[in-house]
Amino acid sequence: GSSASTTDGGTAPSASGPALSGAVRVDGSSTVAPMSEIAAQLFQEAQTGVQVTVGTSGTGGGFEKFCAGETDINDASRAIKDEEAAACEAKGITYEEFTIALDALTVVVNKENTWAKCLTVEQLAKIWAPDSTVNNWNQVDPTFPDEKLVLFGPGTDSGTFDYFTAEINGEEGASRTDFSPSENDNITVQGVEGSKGGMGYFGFSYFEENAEKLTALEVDGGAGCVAPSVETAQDGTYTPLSRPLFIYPSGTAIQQAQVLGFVEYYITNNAQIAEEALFIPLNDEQEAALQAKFTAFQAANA
Amino acid sequence: MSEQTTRIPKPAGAMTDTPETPSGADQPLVAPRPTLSEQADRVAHFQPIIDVRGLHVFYGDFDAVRDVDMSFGKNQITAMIGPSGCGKSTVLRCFNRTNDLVAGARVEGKITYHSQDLYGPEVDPIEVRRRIGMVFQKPNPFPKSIYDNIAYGPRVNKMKVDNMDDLVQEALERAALWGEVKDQLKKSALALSGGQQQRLCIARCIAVKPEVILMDEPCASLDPLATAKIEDLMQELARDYTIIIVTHNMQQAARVSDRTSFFTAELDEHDIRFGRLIESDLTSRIFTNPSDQRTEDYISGRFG
Amino acid sequence: MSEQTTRIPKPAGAMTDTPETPSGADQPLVAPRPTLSEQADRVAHFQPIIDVRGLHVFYGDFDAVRDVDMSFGKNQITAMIGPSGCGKSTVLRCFNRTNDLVAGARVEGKITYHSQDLYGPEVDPIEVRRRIGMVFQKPNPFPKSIYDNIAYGPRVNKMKVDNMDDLVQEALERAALWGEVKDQLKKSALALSGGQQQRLCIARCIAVKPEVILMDEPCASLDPLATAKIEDLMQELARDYTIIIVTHNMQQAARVSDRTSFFTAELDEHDIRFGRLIESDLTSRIFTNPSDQRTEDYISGRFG
Amino acid sequence: MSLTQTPPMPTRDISLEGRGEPIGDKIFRWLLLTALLLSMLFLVVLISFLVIKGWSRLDSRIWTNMPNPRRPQLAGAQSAIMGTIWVVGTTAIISIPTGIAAAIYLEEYADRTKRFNQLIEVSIQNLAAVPSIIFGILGLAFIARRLGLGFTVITAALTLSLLILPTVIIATREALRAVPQSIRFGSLALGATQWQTIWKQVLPAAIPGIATGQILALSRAIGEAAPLLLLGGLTFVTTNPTGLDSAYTVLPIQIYNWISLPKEEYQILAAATIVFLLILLLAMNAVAIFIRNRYQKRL
Amino acid sequence: MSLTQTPPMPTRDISLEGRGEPIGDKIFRWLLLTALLLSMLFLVVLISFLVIKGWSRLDSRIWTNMPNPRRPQLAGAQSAIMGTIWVVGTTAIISIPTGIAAAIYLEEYADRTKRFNQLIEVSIQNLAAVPSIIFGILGLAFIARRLGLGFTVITAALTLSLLILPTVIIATREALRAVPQSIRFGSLALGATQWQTIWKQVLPAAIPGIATGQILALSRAIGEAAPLLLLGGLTFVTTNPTGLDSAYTVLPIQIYNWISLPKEEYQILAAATIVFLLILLLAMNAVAIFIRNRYQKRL
Ligand SMILES: Nc1ncnc2c1ncn2[C@@H]1O[C@H](COP(=O)(O)OP(=O)(O)OP(=O)(O)O)[C@@H](O)[C@H]1O
Ligand SMILES: Nc1ncnc2c1ncn2[C@@H]1O[C@H](COP(=O)(O)OP(=O)(O)OP(=O)(O)O)[C@@H](O)[C@H]1O
Ligand SMILES: [Mg+2]
Ligand SMILES: [Mg+2]
Repeated sequence: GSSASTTDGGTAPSASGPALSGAVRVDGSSTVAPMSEIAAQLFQEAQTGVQVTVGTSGTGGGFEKFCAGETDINDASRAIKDEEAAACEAKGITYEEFTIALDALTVVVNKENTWAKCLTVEQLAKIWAPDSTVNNWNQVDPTFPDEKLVLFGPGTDSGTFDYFTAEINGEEGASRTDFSPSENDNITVQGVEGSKGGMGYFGFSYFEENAEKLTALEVDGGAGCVAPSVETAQDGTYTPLSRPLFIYPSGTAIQQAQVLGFVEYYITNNAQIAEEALFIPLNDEQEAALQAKFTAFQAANA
Repeated sequence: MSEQTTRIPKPAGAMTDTPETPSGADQPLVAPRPTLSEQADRVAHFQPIIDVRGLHVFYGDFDAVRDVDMSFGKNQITAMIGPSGCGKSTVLRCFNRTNDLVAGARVEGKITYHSQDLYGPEVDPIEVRRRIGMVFQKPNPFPKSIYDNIAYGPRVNKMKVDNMDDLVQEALERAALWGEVKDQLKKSALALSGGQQQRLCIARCIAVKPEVILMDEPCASLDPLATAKIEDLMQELARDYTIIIVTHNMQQAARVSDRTSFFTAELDEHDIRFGRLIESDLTSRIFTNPSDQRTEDYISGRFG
Repeated sequence: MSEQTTRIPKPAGAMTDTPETPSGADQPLVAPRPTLSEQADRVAHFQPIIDVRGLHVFYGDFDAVRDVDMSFGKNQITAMIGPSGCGKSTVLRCFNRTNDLVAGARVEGKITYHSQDLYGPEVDPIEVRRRIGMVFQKPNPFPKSIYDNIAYGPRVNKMKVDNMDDLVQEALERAALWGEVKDQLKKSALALSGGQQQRLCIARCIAVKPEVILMDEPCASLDPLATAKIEDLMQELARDYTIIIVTHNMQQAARVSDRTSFFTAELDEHDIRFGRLIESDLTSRIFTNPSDQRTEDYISGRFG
Repeated sequence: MSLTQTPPMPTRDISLEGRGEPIGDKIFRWLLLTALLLSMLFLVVLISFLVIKGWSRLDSRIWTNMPNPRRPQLAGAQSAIMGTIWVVGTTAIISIPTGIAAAIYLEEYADRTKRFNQLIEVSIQNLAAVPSIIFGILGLAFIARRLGLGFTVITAALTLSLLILPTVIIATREALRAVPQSIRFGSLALGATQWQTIWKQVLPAAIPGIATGQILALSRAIGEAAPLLLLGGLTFVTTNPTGLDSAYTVLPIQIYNWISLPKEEYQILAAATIVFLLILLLAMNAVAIFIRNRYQKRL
Repeated sequence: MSLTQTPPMPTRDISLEGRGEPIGDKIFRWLLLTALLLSMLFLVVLISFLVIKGWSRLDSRIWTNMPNPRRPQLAGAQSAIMGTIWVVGTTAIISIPTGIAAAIYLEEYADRTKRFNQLIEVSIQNLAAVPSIIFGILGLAFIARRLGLGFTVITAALTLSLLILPTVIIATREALRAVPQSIRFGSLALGATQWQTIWKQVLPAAIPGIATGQILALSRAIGEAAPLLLLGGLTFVTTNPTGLDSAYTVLPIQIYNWISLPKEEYQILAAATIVFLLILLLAMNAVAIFIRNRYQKRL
């Protein structure tokens, strides 16, 4: 059966060049996977002879396979770690890091929460610290009403958790544990939606999809309150919670025409792909850097 | 041999042609039996305890036994005889509602016990089985110790028992098993031989003191000595209990029973074999002067 | 009755005291049997086919049957009698190595068949069972159709059979079951009555034409008519086959067998009951003039 | 108390109504029924919730369309369906014959008094208790990496086979043990070899039990997601497997993936796919029950 | 061919050596043994690999220390061990009595000719085939959310109970069915009520089979990771559960997490924890086997 249809929504930008064939194996972060899947689908519509597969072993699990030569491209929601880089080197796998989109980690509260509009990083840190005793909104700010604070968050395996804890609490993985964690961000959506004093955080796409159910808080990273949005993420004012998302193509794999074709397609069309996946496209500066980096990578692995 | 006392023959009219005594043996044969007057009494005072009218038993759609009318006398021993497959076991199972437990079996017609409909809506089958015990054709001891096999019935019936050990011993003695197992009451009943197992099942049944005891070929797996003991036991039990026994052994029927019912299997118009009752009468009459030719054929075909 | 012909009595010397004919019945009793001379022949020409020396059978550590010496004559019918639990089944199972299949059972001593050690290292138990068939105490039909129950043996033995239908019919006829099941050969054997099932098992055994047939109380669940047919069948089979039968029915032993072995159970010095052979002799002698007092006690205790 | 002296029942008390079913018994019977109905009810409510949620999306798109990350209304699970069929089919081909064979050996041939066989017996019992995720880890280390079979259908099938093998063996042995010993005796006494006895008597009689065991084991295999996540069970494949060395995904992983996407349409699609998966399992069971009845009728 | 005319065996051919075991039979027997040994071998190799890898780290730290994402040499699985005990213990308390009760009702009381009971019978068969991940999804929607029990021990236990209930019921029914009908008849004929018959005869005789079934079902529960991932069974919990409303993690999830961390020390720790988990399961099985033997001896 064929599902590839472009009758509604945007049309697929066509891939240039001759007809390709073969397999492209993508694995890694489940956060980035939706973009890779969209890229894969669009690319396959143009290059019907190529089979692109996308797995979601997680950023770390993906790197393990990537550095064993078992995949061609790794999706990552954080930069490669030293140990992972060492593993790749040991196997003679070369790679390049490409930032293909941005994400704005969004702190959300219930629609009925009329008191909290903006929190500082310090306030967030106080709430989420490993030894935190904050259980009521009025402990966050005495002007806030007496409302029980109910916390939701991502699973501790996720890149989102790592990034949030690193930026807010200053150490990766350092977080209080008495919140309702879930590997599935839809659960956090439902949780915050269902409790007046609820608070949670996740990637921007989940907020965009559920904007009518939840309120996103502004975050004050020291330079005033900034709401998460495409613009604030792109211009770098939504700090510290906007983050880059990466793909890591293998230098060896890129020598296969279909892998090169796919990466080229992915990078050329990154803005459309990011939008479709509800992520934030790169700003012009980042876009230019990306294209330049890709040209260099291509040349190095010709 | 020396322990055995003279066998008291059955009433003269009843048994004239049964070869109770082999021509060459001049020795008494079996253990003591009730006196002549006792047995004659039983025969004389027929007091119906179970009464069957228009009984049909179905297995699914198959009408296996058809239109049976018969009566069983209180404190009598009634034998049911007939060729294999004629439905003796099937009919017997109706009397304590064991057929309720056979998948697909259905009973039609009326069976009364002390004038109460055994299949009446208010009747509790548990109560029926408590009063009408059963010994099965294949020995079916519980996978427990010998002792627990016997003690089980009194326990579940919450009988008042002063000394369970005595009760167990008595039941085993009366089933002629005590001597063989008295030192191994804690042994599993499954380790006994087939014959020993069957005697255990009889002992188990006696231990709950039912009013009626149904026996489906209880001696089929017993040796002659044990059979003799069981037959004597039946005579003794007949003082207090009503006994209905299915047997293939016509000599046994003649020896132990007061009345005999003869069943046979016939073909109906659709060539389906079904069981039916031919006649019920005093054992003496069935074995000397049956009123039906088929009975005579069956009896004389082997009897002796 | 009219179909039945006169019963030919056993040789005069052998059977004088068996009450073959009830005093009151002036009718012939059973179906045709081999002629007098035939049976006398069998008795006269004792040609050992199975020979047992110093047999012990253990169940785990329990020495259940001890020091049995006996011989079985070719084309003879030998009966094994004795009280329940004396080890008749246990010994019988040794002859076709069925004890190999009983967990914990162990055979010591020597059993030869046509002078070959049945338990020799080169002997194939399959081959033994192919030649020495067995009918068990509890009917054990396969959960298949009646037809398939019979055809199973010939098929697994890869016997050359011209017409399996004929073979099935013949086996069923000879086991006196054909009339009852001829229209329902495809019916499950499990739906038969106990007696019908046992006759089916006999038919199944006959169908593979073994040289020796072991029967463990084969008639325990049969009615008298079927029993008579089986007994006649045994006489007929004795022309070609050797038959060893365990029975509780001493009349049956006296009627059908040429030789009889009497077993009993005794207590050893540790008060453990074990089975032993008391004597083996011509059936006529066992039943008239046994050489051992224990045999006489047992025989006279019931025989007649 | 003496059996001989006391008449068993006073003659006047001849009521058969007894005390009816004792009150304790009645309570227990109701407790049993309550347990049954409660558990059934709970399960039925849960399932019907899914059916209601997924009903509108339960159409041919599920099996004719491939996953579509852009347009949920065009998305389907064809590759996952075919992947499940390939993986579980291969698993069945590997594990059922092996498991039944091993069970027959243990039950019918092995001498249970021997240490070696007792050891194997205990091992199997214990292996049945090893969590599936551990099989995933082992499958990754050995089958995918050391044997070099990669993240393919055959790797998944071999791992799942090892996973369900103990269950298959145990269930088959139970079924074989339920065949009465007298049937084996009867067959052997007719001169049948042990193999003939097993093949023509024991196995046919045990088929219903064996079939039940296989259904349970295979349905476990179909539902396993955890080990396959480690073994390359992907979330986005738009081609069906073409051989044992193909990349694959399976239904539980596809469903799991959809469940965690932000768009509500994917939630509905997930519910519809669950219902489809349940129907698939139901059909499998129906086939097994049919086979079982056929065999039982032949008796 | 006639049975009467042909003597059964020519007298001269009296060799008992026969053809020995037919060559076909022999081959089959060897095939069976090979299947058994091969599958055992495979499994044993896999397990010993784990033991070798994890041996050096298999010490008291596993049960005295909490997870530590920064210092692998200080990390342990205490919270996961306690979480597993809490979750599976609660599951056992909920599902075993319920499952056995339902099975007894179905096997001993229900009239199998009634439509309603047939329906239940088929439903249970089918429910046993529902993948665990679907129970996770349902547990999330209903037990965690609608019943408001949150991501707690009790939610996990209820979900796992529903998950294993069909298995428990089916295994128990098989065990009950294996008890010969004649024992029930014997007991009822003595005037025992049905409940007495079940309680004093059928259940004791069925205990070995029931115990085997429970072991299999509970070991499945211990190994389940997929549904618990949805139900808040996460890896970074540094306190032990204190009640049914506590947060928790379980061993398979903890292991899964460590396996995917880049540092080699965590891989070794994972192997050690797997060995620990296997020892735990082994001990459970040993207890069950002990109970079984005790009951069988009482016969
Ligand atoms: N459970 C059953 N299901 C179906 N048919 C049955 C069942 N039990 C018995 N029958 C059939 O009912 C008829 C009577 O059987 P029954 O066992 O009552 O005979 P019987 O007189 O006791 O025979 P036997 O002397 O051999 O024990 C037979 O045709 C038998 O096949
Ligand atoms: N499988 C077995 N395991 C242990 N002991 C057994 C086994 N089979 C029989 N026995 C014992 O061996 C002895 C002989 O039993 P066997 O069944 O051979 O007696 P039998 O003479 O055939 O009795 P019956 O006439 O009652 O059939 C008995 O004490 C019995 O308890
Ligand atoms: Mg009967
Ligand atoms: Mg015997």
